[in-house]
Amino acid sequence: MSDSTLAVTERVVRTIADVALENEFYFAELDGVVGDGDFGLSLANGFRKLMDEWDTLDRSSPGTFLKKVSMIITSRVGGVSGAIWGTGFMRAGFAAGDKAELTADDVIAMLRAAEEGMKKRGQSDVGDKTLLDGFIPAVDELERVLKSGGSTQEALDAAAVKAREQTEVIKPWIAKRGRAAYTGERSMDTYDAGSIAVAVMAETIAASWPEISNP
Amino acid sequence: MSDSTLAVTERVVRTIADVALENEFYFAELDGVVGDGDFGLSLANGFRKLMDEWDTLDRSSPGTFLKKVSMIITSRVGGVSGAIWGTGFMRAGFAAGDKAELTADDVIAMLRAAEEGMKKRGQSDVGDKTLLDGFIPAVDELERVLKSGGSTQEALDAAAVKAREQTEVIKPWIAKRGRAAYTGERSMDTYDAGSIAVAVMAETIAASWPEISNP
Amino acid sequence: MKKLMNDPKQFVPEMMKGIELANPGTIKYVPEYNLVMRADAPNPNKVSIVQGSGSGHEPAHIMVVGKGMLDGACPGDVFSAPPMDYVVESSKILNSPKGILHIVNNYSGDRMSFEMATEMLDMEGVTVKTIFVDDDVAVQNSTWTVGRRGVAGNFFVIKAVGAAAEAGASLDELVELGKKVNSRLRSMGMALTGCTPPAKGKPIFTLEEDEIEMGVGIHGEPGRARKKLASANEIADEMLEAILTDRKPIPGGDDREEPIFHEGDEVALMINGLGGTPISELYIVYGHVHEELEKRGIKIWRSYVGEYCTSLEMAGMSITLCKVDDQLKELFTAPAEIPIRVF
Amino acid sequence: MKKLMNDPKQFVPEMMKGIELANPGTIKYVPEYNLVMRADAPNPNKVSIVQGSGSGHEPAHIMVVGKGMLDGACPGDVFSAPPMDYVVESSKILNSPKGILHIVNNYSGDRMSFEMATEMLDMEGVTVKTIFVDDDVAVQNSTWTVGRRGVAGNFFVIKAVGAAAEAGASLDELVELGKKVNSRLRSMGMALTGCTPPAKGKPIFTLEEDEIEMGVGIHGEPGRARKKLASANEIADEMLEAILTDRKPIPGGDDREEPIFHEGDEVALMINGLGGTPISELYIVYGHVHEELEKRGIKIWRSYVGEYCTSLEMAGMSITLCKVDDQLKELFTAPAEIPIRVF
Ligand SMILES: Nc1ncnc2c1ncn2[C@@H]1O[C@H](COP(=O)(O)OP(=O)(O)O)[C@@H](O)[C@H]1O
Ligand SMILES: Nc1ncnc2c1ncn2[C@@H]1O[C@H](COP(=O)(O)OP(=O)(O)O)[C@@H](O)[C@H]1O
Ligand SMILES: [Mg+2]
Ligand SMILES: [Mg+2]
Ligand SMILES: [Mg+2]
Ligand SMILES: [Mg+2]
Repeated sequence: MSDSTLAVTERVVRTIADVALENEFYFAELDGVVGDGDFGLSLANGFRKLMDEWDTLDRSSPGTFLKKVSMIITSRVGGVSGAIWGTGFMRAGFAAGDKAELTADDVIAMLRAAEEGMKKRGQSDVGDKTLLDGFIPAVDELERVLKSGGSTQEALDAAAVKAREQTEVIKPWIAKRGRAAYTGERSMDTYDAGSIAVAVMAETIAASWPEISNP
Repeated sequence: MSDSTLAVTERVVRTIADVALENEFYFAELDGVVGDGDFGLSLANGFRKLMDEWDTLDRSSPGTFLKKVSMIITSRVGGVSGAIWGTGFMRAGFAAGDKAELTADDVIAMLRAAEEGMKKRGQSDVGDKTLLDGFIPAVDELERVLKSGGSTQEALDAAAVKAREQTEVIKPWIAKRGRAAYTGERSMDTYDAGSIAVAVMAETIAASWPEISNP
Repeated sequence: MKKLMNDPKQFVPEMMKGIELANPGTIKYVPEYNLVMRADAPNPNKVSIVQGSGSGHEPAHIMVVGKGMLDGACPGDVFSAPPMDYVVESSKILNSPKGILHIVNNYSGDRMSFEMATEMLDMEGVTVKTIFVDDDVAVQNSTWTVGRRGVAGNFFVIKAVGAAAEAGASLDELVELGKKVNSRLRSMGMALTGCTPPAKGKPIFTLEEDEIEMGVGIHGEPGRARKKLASANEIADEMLEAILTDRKPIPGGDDREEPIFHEGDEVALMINGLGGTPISELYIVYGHVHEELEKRGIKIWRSYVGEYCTSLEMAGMSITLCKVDDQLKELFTAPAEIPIRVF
Repeated sequence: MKKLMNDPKQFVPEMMKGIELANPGTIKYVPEYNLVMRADAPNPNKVSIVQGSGSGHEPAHIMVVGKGMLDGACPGDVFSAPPMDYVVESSKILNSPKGILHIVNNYSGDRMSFEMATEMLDMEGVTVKTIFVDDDVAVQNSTWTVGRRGVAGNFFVIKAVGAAAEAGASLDELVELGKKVNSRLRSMGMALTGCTPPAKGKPIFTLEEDEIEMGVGIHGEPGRARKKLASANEIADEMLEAILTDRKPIPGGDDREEPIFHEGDEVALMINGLGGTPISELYIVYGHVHEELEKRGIKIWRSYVGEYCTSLEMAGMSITLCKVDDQLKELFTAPAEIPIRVF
């Protein structure tokens, strides 16, 4: 990471937000097949609010910045998505503490903290056919590549591929969490909206990493 | 009246009851055209109860007897019919006082008392397209024939003809009382169930007068 | 017809039995006369207050029996006036040396049963007087009903005379008081849907998806007009206007009284649910009516939002205004204990 | 969709405004956070009690705010959990030196909002503890929900902790008390019809004319089974059986607790209307359940018949039993003053 960590963090969050806003109706449609169709809209609402307040955010450290992001996303966005995504950002922010610069190990620790937070918040784990089934294997992959000496770009690419693969792996499953779970067997053979979102975000971050890290 | 007044009174009431019971469904059907169809059933229920208790009625005088008839008819028969018919019998009973024998003048006075009671109870009068449009003109006719020296049979025959005529006279009218009135103009050109009942009863009493007065 | 019930014929008796069981020691049910009464009535030092009318309007009136309200209610079957002998026998059971007060909603059937019962009771030496409630401004013209109808406003009459009776008022004082409350009451209702009497099994009327019945009676009788569904505010505005500009016909003449609500008046404001409308919607209406009245300089002294006089599961509501003074304020807030309660 | 409303988006705010207007001096509405609060809160000598959950369940919970009950309720939109910052800001407004108690119905969305809010509040030095209510026995299996749902029984939790807080109990004592009440509560519901959230405009589910949803959730979520309409007694029997034989899963294991109601126990019995069912039908159910319990030697200490936790205009009802002891009896009958009242 050659630019300042804060700037990179900002650009990662910005990329995630762009994906959420550009795919508002696509994600909603996916959630509508067996869920209640609110996912894309809820997510976009949260990130739209983030964009509105973007310039005023406290940027004293990457951790503080992420905590503010969390608070905006969760505010005014009821239900699962606000809580799950907000928790992810908040736990990552906590894990970063007030460090100004973050190492690869720090980033892995932040992602693991986000993972733990979302599991606890959602009372869910891998196997429940949620975004965790995309997120956790992707983080595993990221860690594996980095630990085995790969570059950040290589690690991100591997994580994105994994996230996308997972959307197909879990497609035949029965959803066990969220509104989709209410439909029981009807949720079989449908994509999970949350993990599709994770895949698109991972792919977009990987693809834009050159500009994100070195604008 | 050659038999005792009490016996004649009993047989008149009995004749009315027979008409109500025999015509239960016919009267109900008439009321069903624009009313709510309960008239025949309500009336029959009241007189059925009367028949059940017939043997136990207090017969110390014609007046007392009529008051007991009233109480039975009104008991357990809710709504207009119980009240209107019960009031008729009660007022007639009151007017008879505790006299053992009743003159023609007494009978006219009893019928007029019944008429006044029903008008007051129903907050109604001739012209409202109710049984009063049959009952009152029929009593007028009875009084006219008796006062002008006619026999009881002649008077009853004239009253019955009048009651029947009136059912046709009021047929084109708009009902102003009872449930039929709720239908407004739809009540035009339909028979009023209550005045048909009055006509059938008047006709039956006139036709059976020989047996009623002299069994 | 979808109802929580067993035998339609047992609808009213089973409900009454339920009320008795839910209120041990305070409420007694006398099945012979459809009578729900205070277990401690009659009280020889208090006028006994009895109300009839049809069933299907719950909590009116069997669930407003209790200390400070009715001594007994003896309704008929659903939407049917009580047979006269229910009224006679109930009144005899509740007879008090201070007399019996009947409160009657001005419907022909109810009137007739109570009037006949009064004559019977008079003959038997029971002292009875009657208050008629006719608060419904919807049907101004007495062609289709004999006088106006009595609807949810009867709650205020019962509350006032109930409290006064508890404080020892005489029968004549209660009649005066009841007339006073009734003269200060105006109501109007509207329906979004019909309702289905259990024994009938079919709705008594149906409305299209975009229709309402404005001025509906509490048995689903027609009101002023069948109209297009409008916003809650528009609907409430029309009803409020009818109430505020109402000029009650003077009995026996062609003349009408002047409107009774004026700037500076204080009122009790009731938004009454007809049975199928959730309380959330009632508060939406309440908020608007409150603000409209305040705009006109009429002060809301106290609110009553909920179900007071219903038509089975009919969706809809009625608005009642009662002009209060110090006497009524005191009576309306006096303690009372009835089956319908939260805690 | 036939509703008394104006703009669907203003459904909840207009209702809240109505509640404020109807309760001047006692209830305050804070539009920014959908907060309905006691006008005199926070009280520094008392723990403040806050409840969230979605709207559409009225009178739960915005209409049970008041002395002896909640200090505030900050619901989300109809059937949506409150956004976290409503909970955070409402809790800050109501913050008391004695702490804040959150009462949460165990629905995922509600849980998540309140848990996140607690973390935020912790960071800001506000002391918060939480009671989760999960009284619904219908859905035993936690596959479709994370644990059981919290439904009408929450009224008893609020009543108990509300009364204890008024008497000065500490935050920890209230948490203990709340857990105790929740452990003695069992509920089950059923629907005769669906209901229509204002913003959605279409029923969330529909039932055939001869169908019921047995074990329905308070947002119309599926219950145990879609069944044929049966008599009130049969329906009540099935629900009562489920409640009486219920063995609550022990968290984190495959084991289950023993049934909690036994011969000789005393219970509070609630028959709760879901919004569109008239109170007459609720008393028919009440009467039967009362008799069935007495047959089993379970004594009804007190009855609660009416609407406590609804699903908009859904027709149907739920049964709640709460096993009482001397402590709970005293708390349940302690005085309380809330918007939902008769007089
Ligand atoms: N309990 C949970 N834990 C983690 N992720 C969840 C959970 N419930 C739902 N999700 C994810 O969120 C997505 C749906 O979000 P959203 O539509 O906002 O929630 P809801 O299912 O309550 O409508 C799902 O596709 C799934 O990936
Ligand atoms: N107010 C009234 N006064 C006198 N007679 C009436 C009155 N209302 C109805 N009737 C008579 O009663 C008959 C209907 O009786 P019934 O069906 O029992 O009453 P309702 O009209 O209330 O259903 C009518 O045909 C009419 O003749
Ligand atoms: Mg969704
Ligand atoms: Mg009829
Ligand atoms: Mg009636
Ligand atoms: Mg909810």
